[in-house]
Amino acid sequence: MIKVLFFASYREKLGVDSLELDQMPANLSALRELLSAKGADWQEVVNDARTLVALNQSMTRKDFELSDGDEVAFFPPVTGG
Amino acid sequence: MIKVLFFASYREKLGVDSLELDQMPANLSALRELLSAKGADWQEVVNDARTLVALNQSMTRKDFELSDGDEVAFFPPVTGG
Amino acid sequence: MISIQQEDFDPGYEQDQLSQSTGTGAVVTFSGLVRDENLGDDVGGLYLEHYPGMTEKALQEIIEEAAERWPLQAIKVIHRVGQLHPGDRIVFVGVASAHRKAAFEICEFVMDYLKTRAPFWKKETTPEGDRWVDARESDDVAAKRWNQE
Amino acid sequence: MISIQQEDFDPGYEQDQLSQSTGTGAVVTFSGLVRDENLGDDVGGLYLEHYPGMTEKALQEIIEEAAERWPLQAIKVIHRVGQLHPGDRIVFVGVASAHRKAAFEICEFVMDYLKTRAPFWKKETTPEGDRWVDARESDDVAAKRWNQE
Repeated sequence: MIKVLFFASYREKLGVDSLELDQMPANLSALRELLSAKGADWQEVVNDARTLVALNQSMTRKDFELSDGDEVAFFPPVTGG
Repeated sequence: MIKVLFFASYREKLGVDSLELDQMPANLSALRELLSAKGADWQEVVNDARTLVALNQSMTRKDFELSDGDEVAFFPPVTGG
Repeated sequence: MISIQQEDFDPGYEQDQLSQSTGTGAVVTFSGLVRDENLGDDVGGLYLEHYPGMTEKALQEIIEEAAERWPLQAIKVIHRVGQLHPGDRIVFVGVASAHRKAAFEICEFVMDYLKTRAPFWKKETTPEGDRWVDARESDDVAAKRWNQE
Repeated sequence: MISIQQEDFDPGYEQDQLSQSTGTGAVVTFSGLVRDENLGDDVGGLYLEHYPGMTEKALQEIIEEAAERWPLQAIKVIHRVGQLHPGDRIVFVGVASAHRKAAFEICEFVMDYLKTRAPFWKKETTPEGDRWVDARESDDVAAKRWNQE
Protein backbone atom coordinates (compact mmCIF):
# COMPACT_ATOMS: atom_id res chain seq x y z
CA MET A 1 0.00 0.00 0.00
CA ILE A 2 1.18 3.54 -0.70
CA LYS A 3 -0.17 6.86 0.47
CA VAL A 4 -0.59 9.80 -1.92
CA LEU A 5 -1.02 13.37 -0.71
CA PHE A 6 -2.05 16.60 -2.44
CA PHE A 7 -1.63 20.12 -1.10
CA ALA A 8 -2.89 23.67 -1.62
CA SER A 9 -4.40 24.37 -5.08
CA TYR A 10 -3.97 20.72 -6.11
CA ARG A 11 -5.83 19.51 -3.04
CA GLU A 12 -8.66 21.92 -3.90
CA LYS A 13 -8.67 21.12 -7.60
CA LEU A 14 -8.96 17.37 -7.01
CA GLY A 15 -11.06 17.67 -3.88
CA VAL A 16 -8.72 15.12 -2.31
CA ASP A 17 -6.04 15.66 0.30
CA SER A 18 -4.98 12.07 0.74
CA LEU A 19 -5.62 8.65 -0.75
CA GLU A 20 -4.33 5.15 -0.20
CA LEU A 21 -3.52 2.91 -3.13
CA ASP A 22 -3.74 -0.84 -2.70
CA GLN A 23 -2.25 -1.33 -6.13
CA MET A 24 1.52 -0.98 -6.04
CA PRO A 25 2.86 0.97 -9.03
CA ALA A 26 6.52 0.09 -9.53
CA ASN A 27 7.80 3.63 -9.62
CA LEU A 28 6.86 7.32 -9.88
CA SER A 29 6.20 7.08 -13.62
CA ALA A 30 3.79 4.21 -13.10
CA LEU A 31 2.09 6.11 -10.28
CA ARG A 32 1.67 9.12 -12.55
CA GLU A 33 0.01 6.93 -15.21
CA LEU A 34 -2.28 5.35 -12.68
CA LEU A 35 -3.42 8.74 -11.30
CA SER A 36 -3.74 10.31 -14.76
CA ALA A 37 -6.33 7.70 -15.61
CA LYS A 38 -8.62 9.21 -12.98
CA GLY A 39 -9.48 12.21 -15.18
CA ALA A 40 -8.29 15.40 -16.86
CA ASP A 41 -7.70 17.30 -13.60
CA TRP A 42 -5.61 14.44 -12.25
CA GLN A 43 -3.60 14.26 -15.43
CA GLU A 44 -2.83 17.97 -15.25
CA VAL A 45 -1.84 17.92 -11.61
CA VAL A 46 0.54 14.99 -11.71
CA ASN A 47 2.13 15.90 -15.05
CA ASP A 48 2.45 19.69 -14.79
CA ALA A 49 6.10 20.63 -15.36
CA ARG A 50 5.96 22.84 -12.26
CA THR A 51 4.57 20.13 -10.00
CA LEU A 52 6.85 19.23 -7.11
CA VAL A 53 7.05 15.66 -5.84
CA ALA A 54 8.16 14.44 -2.43
CA LEU A 55 8.94 10.83 -1.54
CA ASN A 56 8.63 10.13 2.16
CA GLN A 57 8.73 13.87 2.89
CA SER A 58 11.82 14.69 0.86
CA MET A 59 11.57 16.54 -2.43
CA THR A 60 13.04 14.78 -5.41
CA ARG A 61 13.33 15.57 -9.10
CA LYS A 62 14.14 12.02 -10.20
CA ASP A 63 12.01 8.97 -10.86
CA PHE A 64 12.09 6.48 -7.97
CA GLU A 65 11.04 2.92 -7.15
CA LEU A 66 8.07 2.52 -4.83
CA SER A 67 7.92 0.25 -1.79
CA ASP A 68 5.10 -0.75 0.49
CA GLY A 69 4.35 2.02 2.99
CA ASP A 70 5.81 4.86 0.92
CA GLU A 71 4.27 8.33 1.10
CA VAL A 72 4.24 10.35 -2.14
CA ALA A 73 3.11 13.96 -2.27
CA PHE A 74 2.26 16.15 -5.26
CA PHE A 75 2.16 19.89 -4.75
CA PRO A 76 2.52 23.22 -6.55
CA PRO A 77 5.62 25.43 -6.14
CA VAL A 78 5.91 26.49 -2.52
CA THR A 79 5.10 30.05 -1.43
CA GLY A 80 5.93 30.27 2.26
CA GLY A 81 8.15 32.73 4.06
CA MET B 1 40.74 80.76 14.11
CA ILE B 2 40.37 77.08 13.32
CA LYS B 3 39.82 74.14 15.60
CA VAL B 4 41.79 70.90 15.18
CA LEU B 5 40.69 67.61 16.77
CA PHE B 6 42.40 64.25 17.25
CA PHE B 7 40.74 60.98 18.17
CA ALA B 8 41.52 57.52 19.53
CA SER B 9 45.17 56.40 19.13
CA TYR B 10 46.14 59.79 17.65
CA ARG B 11 44.67 61.62 20.60
CA GLU B 12 46.67 59.39 22.92
CA LYS B 13 49.87 59.57 20.89
CA LEU B 14 49.86 63.37 20.84
CA GLY B 15 48.34 63.80 24.28
CA VAL B 16 45.97 66.32 22.69
CA ASP B 17 42.29 65.98 21.86
CA SER B 18 41.68 69.49 20.61
CA LEU B 19 43.59 72.65 19.84
CA GLU B 20 42.75 76.06 18.45
CA LEU B 21 44.98 77.70 15.90
CA ASP B 22 45.08 81.49 15.70
CA GLN B 23 47.20 81.26 12.59
CA MET B 24 45.08 80.59 9.52
CA PRO B 25 46.71 78.09 7.18
CA ALA B 26 45.27 78.53 3.68
CA ASN B 27 44.32 74.92 3.16
CA LEU B 28 44.73 71.36 4.41
CA SER B 29 48.24 71.02 3.01
CA ALA B 30 49.35 74.14 4.83
CA LEU B 31 47.69 72.89 8.02
CA ARG B 32 49.57 69.60 7.70
CA GLU B 33 52.88 71.46 7.36
CA LEU B 34 52.12 73.62 10.34
CA LEU B 35 51.27 70.64 12.55
CA SER B 36 54.19 68.57 11.28
CA ALA B 37 56.55 71.23 12.58
CA LYS B 38 55.43 70.37 16.13
CA GLY B 39 57.45 67.14 16.20
CA ALA B 40 57.94 63.65 14.84
CA ASP B 41 54.70 62.24 16.35
CA TRP B 42 52.70 65.08 14.82
CA GLN B 43 54.34 64.57 11.47
CA GLU B 44 53.45 60.87 11.54
CA VAL B 45 49.86 61.44 12.56
CA VAL B 46 48.94 64.08 10.02
CA ASN B 47 50.82 62.51 7.12
CA ASP B 48 50.09 58.80 7.62
CA ALA B 49 48.56 57.47 4.40
CA ARG B 50 45.82 55.81 6.46
CA THR B 51 44.90 58.98 8.36
CA LEU B 52 41.34 60.13 7.79
CA VAL B 53 40.50 63.82 7.69
CA ALA B 54 37.14 65.48 8.33
CA LEU B 55 36.32 69.10 7.57
CA ASN B 56 33.41 70.40 9.61
CA GLN B 57 32.39 66.85 10.50
CA SER B 58 32.39 65.41 6.97
CA MET B 59 35.12 63.09 5.80
CA THR B 60 37.02 64.21 2.73
CA ARG B 61 39.90 62.80 0.73
CA LYS B 62 40.70 66.01 -1.10
CA ASP B 63 42.65 69.10 -0.16
CA PHE B 64 40.40 72.01 0.86
CA GLU B 65 40.60 75.74 1.60
CA LEU B 66 40.25 76.79 5.23
CA SER B 67 37.99 79.50 6.56
CA ASP B 68 37.67 81.11 9.95
CA GLY B 69 35.70 78.87 12.30
CA ASP B 70 36.43 75.62 10.48
CA GLU B 71 36.80 72.41 12.43
CA VAL B 72 39.35 69.89 11.11
CA ALA B 73 39.73 66.41 12.59
CA PHE B 74 42.51 63.87 12.11
CA PHE B 75 41.81 60.29 13.07
CA PRO B 76 42.83 56.70 12.37
CA PRO B 77 40.64 54.31 10.33
CA VAL B 78 37.34 53.83 12.13
CA THR B 79 36.54 50.57 13.93
CA GLY B 80 32.97 50.86 15.19
CA GLY B 81 30.08 48.55 14.62
CA MET C 1 15.57 25.43 16.71
CA ILE C 2 12.52 24.97 14.45
CA SER C 3 8.94 25.75 15.31
CA ILE C 4 5.82 25.49 13.15
CA GLN C 5 2.98 27.12 15.03
CA GLN C 6 -0.33 28.92 14.74
CA GLU C 7 0.34 31.37 17.56
CA ASP C 8 2.41 34.55 17.30
CA PHE C 9 6.01 34.74 18.54
CA ASP C 10 8.21 37.37 20.20
CA PRO C 11 11.19 38.42 18.04
CA GLY C 12 12.78 40.19 21.02
CA TYR C 13 12.75 37.03 23.12
CA GLU C 14 14.12 34.98 20.23
CA GLN C 15 16.89 37.47 19.64
CA ASP C 16 17.89 37.39 23.30
CA GLN C 17 18.09 33.60 23.17
CA LEU C 18 20.45 33.86 20.19
CA SER C 19 22.76 36.29 22.01
CA GLN C 20 23.71 34.09 24.95
CA SER C 21 27.24 33.06 23.94
CA THR C 22 30.09 35.51 24.53
CA GLY C 23 31.70 34.11 21.37
CA THR C 24 28.83 35.56 19.34
CA GLY C 25 29.62 38.85 17.63
CA ALA C 26 26.70 39.14 15.23
CA VAL C 27 23.00 38.36 15.33
CA VAL C 28 20.95 38.85 12.17
CA THR C 29 17.19 38.38 12.14
CA PHE C 30 14.60 38.34 9.41
CA SER C 31 10.90 38.75 10.13
CA GLY C 32 8.34 38.37 7.37
CA LEU C 33 5.02 40.16 7.83
CA VAL C 34 1.66 39.97 6.07
CA ARG C 35 1.33 43.01 3.81
CA ASP C 36 -2.05 44.62 3.12
CA GLU C 37 -1.31 44.67 -0.61
CA ASN C 38 0.02 42.21 -3.19
CA LEU C 39 0.28 42.59 -6.97
CA GLY C 40 -1.87 45.70 -6.77
CA ASP C 41 -4.77 44.14 -4.86
CA ASP C 42 -5.82 44.73 -1.28
CA VAL C 43 -5.13 41.74 0.91
CA GLY C 44 -7.54 41.20 3.76
CA GLY C 45 -6.05 37.99 5.06
CA LEU C 46 -3.67 35.16 4.40
CA TYR C 47 -4.16 31.47 5.02
CA LEU C 48 -1.02 29.36 5.37
CA GLU C 49 -1.15 25.65 4.59
CA HIS C 50 1.80 23.32 5.11
CA TYR C 51 2.79 19.66 4.90
CA PRO C 52 3.15 18.54 8.52
CA GLY C 53 6.19 16.37 9.04
CA MET C 54 7.88 17.32 5.81
CA THR C 55 7.98 20.99 6.79
CA GLU C 56 10.15 20.33 9.84
CA LYS C 57 12.33 17.92 7.88
CA ALA C 58 12.86 20.39 5.02
CA LEU C 59 13.80 23.19 7.43
CA GLN C 60 16.13 20.85 9.29
CA GLU C 61 17.92 20.02 6.04
CA ILE C 62 18.25 23.70 5.16
CA ILE C 63 19.78 24.44 8.56
CA GLU C 64 22.19 21.52 8.26
CA GLU C 65 23.33 22.76 4.88
CA ALA C 66 23.86 26.26 6.30
CA ALA C 67 25.89 24.80 9.19
CA GLU C 68 28.14 22.98 6.72
CA ARG C 69 28.78 26.14 4.73
CA TRP C 70 29.24 28.74 7.48
CA PRO C 71 30.41 28.92 11.12
CA LEU C 72 26.89 28.93 12.56
CA GLN C 73 26.63 29.35 16.33
CA ALA C 74 22.86 29.40 16.87
CA ILE C 75 19.74 29.56 14.74
CA LYS C 76 15.99 29.74 15.23
CA VAL C 77 13.38 29.32 12.51
CA ILE C 78 9.71 29.96 13.29
CA HIS C 79 6.94 29.73 10.68
CA ARG C 80 3.31 30.34 11.41
CA VAL C 81 0.45 28.44 9.75
CA GLY C 82 -3.30 28.96 9.63
CA GLN C 83 -5.23 32.22 9.27
CA LEU C 84 -3.23 35.46 9.44
CA HIS C 85 -4.03 39.14 8.88
CA PRO C 86 -2.18 42.21 7.56
CA GLY C 87 0.59 43.22 9.94
CA ASP C 88 0.86 39.72 11.44
CA ARG C 89 4.26 38.07 11.63
CA ILE C 90 4.58 35.03 9.34
CA VAL C 91 8.16 33.88 9.64
CA PHE C 92 11.27 34.50 11.74
CA VAL C 93 14.83 33.45 11.00
CA GLY C 94 17.44 34.46 13.57
CA VAL C 95 21.12 33.61 13.23
CA ALA C 96 24.12 34.01 15.53
CA SER C 97 27.71 33.85 14.33
CA ALA C 98 31.10 35.25 15.31
CA HIS C 99 31.13 37.76 12.45
CA ARG C 100 28.56 39.74 10.53
CA LYS C 101 29.26 38.50 7.02
CA ALA C 102 28.47 34.90 7.93
CA ALA C 103 25.42 35.90 9.97
CA PHE C 104 23.94 37.87 7.05
CA GLU C 105 24.71 35.13 4.54
CA ILE C 106 23.22 32.36 6.66
CA CYS C 107 20.04 34.32 7.28
CA GLU C 108 19.58 35.11 3.57
CA PHE C 109 20.45 31.57 2.55
CA VAL C 110 17.91 30.05 4.94
CA MET C 111 15.20 32.44 3.76
CA ASP C 112 15.99 31.82 0.08
CA TYR C 113 15.88 28.05 0.57
CA LEU C 114 12.81 28.20 2.79
CA LYS C 115 11.02 30.18 0.05
CA THR C 116 11.74 27.50 -2.56
CA ARG C 117 12.08 24.20 -0.63
CA ALA C 118 9.88 24.26 2.46
CA PRO C 119 6.30 23.06 1.85
CA PHE C 120 4.22 26.10 2.77
CA TRP C 121 1.51 27.63 0.58
CA LYS C 122 -0.21 30.97 0.94
CA LYS C 123 -3.81 31.72 0.02
CA GLU C 124 -4.80 35.38 -0.05
CA THR C 125 -8.18 36.94 0.57
CA THR C 126 -8.75 39.83 -1.86
CA PRO C 127 -11.82 41.81 -2.98
CA GLU C 128 -11.86 39.57 -6.09
CA GLY C 129 -12.00 36.45 -3.93
CA ASP C 130 -9.51 34.00 -2.50
CA ARG C 131 -6.49 33.04 -4.55
CA TRP C 132 -3.44 30.86 -4.11
CA VAL C 133 -0.29 32.97 -4.29
CA ASP C 134 1.89 32.18 -7.29
CA ALA C 135 5.52 31.26 -6.78
CA ARG C 136 7.80 34.12 -7.81
CA GLU C 137 10.60 33.60 -10.26
CA SER C 138 12.72 36.07 -8.27
CA ASP C 139 12.67 33.57 -5.40
CA ASP C 140 14.07 30.86 -7.66
CA VAL C 141 16.78 33.21 -8.85
CA ALA C 142 17.62 34.15 -5.26
CA ALA C 143 17.91 30.49 -4.25
CA LYS C 144 20.03 29.53 -7.26
CA ARG C 145 22.77 32.05 -6.55
CA TRP C 146 23.92 29.87 -3.62
CA ASN C 147 24.83 27.08 -6.03
CA GLN C 148 27.30 29.23 -7.86
CA GLU C 149 29.66 29.95 -5.00
CA MET D 1 16.10 57.10 13.71
CA ILE D 2 19.68 57.45 15.03
CA SER D 3 20.77 57.13 18.62
CA ILE D 4 24.28 57.32 20.07
CA GLN D 5 24.07 56.29 23.70
CA GLN D 6 25.91 54.76 26.63
CA GLU D 7 22.97 52.73 27.91
CA ASP D 8 21.79 49.39 26.55
CA PHE D 9 18.82 49.07 24.19
CA ASP D 10 16.03 46.56 23.57
CA PRO D 11 16.15 44.92 20.12
CA GLY D 12 12.64 43.52 20.59
CA TYR D 13 11.16 46.95 21.20
CA GLU D 14 13.06 48.40 18.24
CA GLN D 15 11.86 45.61 16.00
CA ASP D 16 8.24 46.18 17.03
CA GLN D 17 8.59 49.87 16.18
CA LEU D 18 9.83 48.93 12.70
CA SER D 19 6.85 46.63 12.09
CA GLN D 20 4.06 49.18 12.45
CA SER D 21 3.14 49.70 8.79
CA THR D 22 0.92 47.14 7.07
CA GLY D 23 2.85 47.86 3.87
CA THR D 24 5.95 46.37 5.47
CA GLY D 25 6.68 42.79 4.44
CA ALA D 26 10.23 42.38 5.71
CA VAL D 27 12.18 43.50 8.76
CA VAL D 28 15.89 42.69 8.95
CA THR D 29 17.94 43.48 12.03
CA PHE D 30 21.62 43.31 12.80
CA SER D 31 22.95 43.35 16.35
CA GLY D 32 26.67 43.51 17.04
CA LEU D 33 27.89 42.12 20.36
CA VAL D 34 31.17 42.33 22.27
CA ARG D 35 33.00 39.01 21.87
CA ASP D 36 35.22 37.63 24.61
CA GLU D 37 37.97 36.92 22.10
CA ASN D 38 39.66 38.79 19.24
CA LEU D 39 42.66 37.79 17.13
CA GLY D 40 43.37 34.94 19.54
CA ASP D 41 43.44 37.05 22.72
CA ASP D 42 40.93 37.14 25.56
CA VAL D 43 38.99 40.36 25.61
CA GLY D 44 37.90 41.57 29.05
CA GLY D 45 36.29 44.82 27.93
CA LEU D 46 35.84 47.25 25.12
CA TYR D 47 35.92 51.04 25.27
CA LEU D 48 34.13 52.89 22.48
CA GLU D 49 35.19 56.41 21.59
CA HIS D 50 33.40 58.54 19.00
CA TYR D 51 33.37 62.01 17.47
CA PRO D 52 30.23 63.66 18.84
CA GLY D 53 28.35 65.59 16.20
CA MET D 54 30.11 64.02 13.27
CA THR D 55 28.89 60.56 14.28
CA GLU D 56 25.23 61.50 13.92
CA LYS D 57 25.94 63.36 10.68
CA ALA D 58 27.84 60.43 9.16
CA LEU D 59 25.07 57.97 10.06
CA GLN D 60 22.46 60.35 8.68
CA GLU D 61 24.33 60.50 5.36
CA ILE D 62 24.57 56.72 5.21
CA ILE D 63 20.82 56.38 5.80
CA GLU D 64 20.06 59.00 3.15
CA GLU D 65 22.19 57.15 0.63
CA ALA D 66 20.40 53.89 1.48
CA ALA D 67 17.01 55.59 1.02
CA GLU D 68 18.07 56.78 -2.44
CA ARG D 69 19.11 53.31 -3.51
CA TRP D 70 16.32 51.15 -2.07
CA PRO D 71 12.62 51.45 -1.15
CA LEU D 72 13.29 51.99 2.55
CA GLN D 73 10.21 52.18 4.79
CA ALA D 74 11.75 52.56 8.25
CA ILE D 75 15.19 52.34 9.81
CA LYS D 76 16.75 52.59 13.25
CA VAL D 77 20.46 52.79 13.99
CA ILE D 78 21.71 52.60 17.59
CA HIS D 79 25.39 52.66 18.54
CA ARG D 80 26.66 52.51 22.09
CA VAL D 81 29.75 54.36 23.33
CA GLY D 82 31.79 54.16 26.52
CA GLN D 83 32.83 51.08 28.47
CA LEU D 84 31.34 47.73 27.39
CA HIS D 85 31.91 44.10 28.36
CA PRO D 86 31.76 40.70 26.61
CA GLY D 87 28.19 39.86 25.66
CA ASP D 88 27.09 43.51 25.64
CA ARG D 89 25.27 44.87 22.62
CA ILE D 90 27.30 47.45 20.68
CA VAL D 91 25.24 48.30 17.64
CA PHE D 92 21.77 47.75 16.20
CA VAL D 93 20.60 48.35 12.65
CA GLY D 94 16.95 47.54 11.93
CA VAL D 95 15.37 47.99 8.52
CA ALA D 96 11.79 47.71 7.23
CA SER D 97 10.92 47.36 3.56
CA ALA D 98 8.18 45.82 1.45
CA HIS D 99 10.35 42.90 0.33
CA ARG D 100 13.16 40.88 1.83
CA LYS D 101 15.87 41.48 -0.77
CA ALA D 102 15.82 45.24 -0.20
CA ALA D 103 15.64 44.84 3.58
CA PHE D 104 18.69 42.57 3.64
CA GLU D 105 20.65 44.79 1.27
CA ILE D 106 19.90 48.00 3.16
CA CYS D 107 20.89 46.44 6.49
CA GLU D 108 24.18 45.11 5.09
CA PHE D 109 24.89 48.37 3.26
CA VAL D 110 24.36 50.45 6.39
CA MET D 111 26.57 48.15 8.46
CA ASP D 112 29.32 48.11 5.81
CA TYR D 113 29.31 51.89 5.56
CA LEU D 114 29.04 52.38 9.31
CA LYS D 115 32.12 50.16 9.72
CA THR D 116 34.18 52.32 7.35
CA ARG D 117 32.68 55.83 7.53
CA ALA D 118 31.23 56.46 10.97
CA PRO D 119 33.75 57.87 13.48
CA PHE D 120 33.83 55.21 16.20
CA TRP D 121 36.97 53.60 17.59
CA LYS D 122 37.30 50.52 19.77
CA LYS D 123 39.92 49.96 22.45
CA GLU D 124 40.18 46.44 23.83
CA THR D 125 41.31 45.31 27.25
CA THR D 126 43.41 42.13 26.94
CA PRO D 127 45.79 40.27 29.29
CA GLU D 128 48.63 41.96 27.36
CA GLY D 129 47.17 45.41 28.08
CA ASP D 130 44.86 47.82 26.32
CA ARG D 131 45.06 48.16 22.56
CA TRP D 132 43.26 50.11 19.86
CA VAL D 133 41.56 47.74 17.47
CA ASP D 134 43.02 47.83 13.96
CA ALA D 135 40.73 48.48 11.02
CA ARG D 136 40.12 45.31 9.01
CA GLU D 137 40.76 45.19 5.32
CA SER D 138 37.73 42.89 4.95
CA ASP D 139 35.56 45.82 6.08
CA ASP D 140 36.97 48.00 3.29
CA VAL D 141 36.33 45.26 0.78
CA ALA D 142 32.77 44.84 2.06
CA ALA D 143 32.08 48.57 1.74
CA LYS D 144 33.59 48.85 -1.74
CA ARG D 145 31.31 46.24 -3.27
CA TRP D 146 28.41 48.73 -3.08
CA ASN D 147 30.22 51.03 -5.53
CA GLN D 148 30.26 48.42 -8.23
CA GLU D 149 26.56 47.97 -8.56
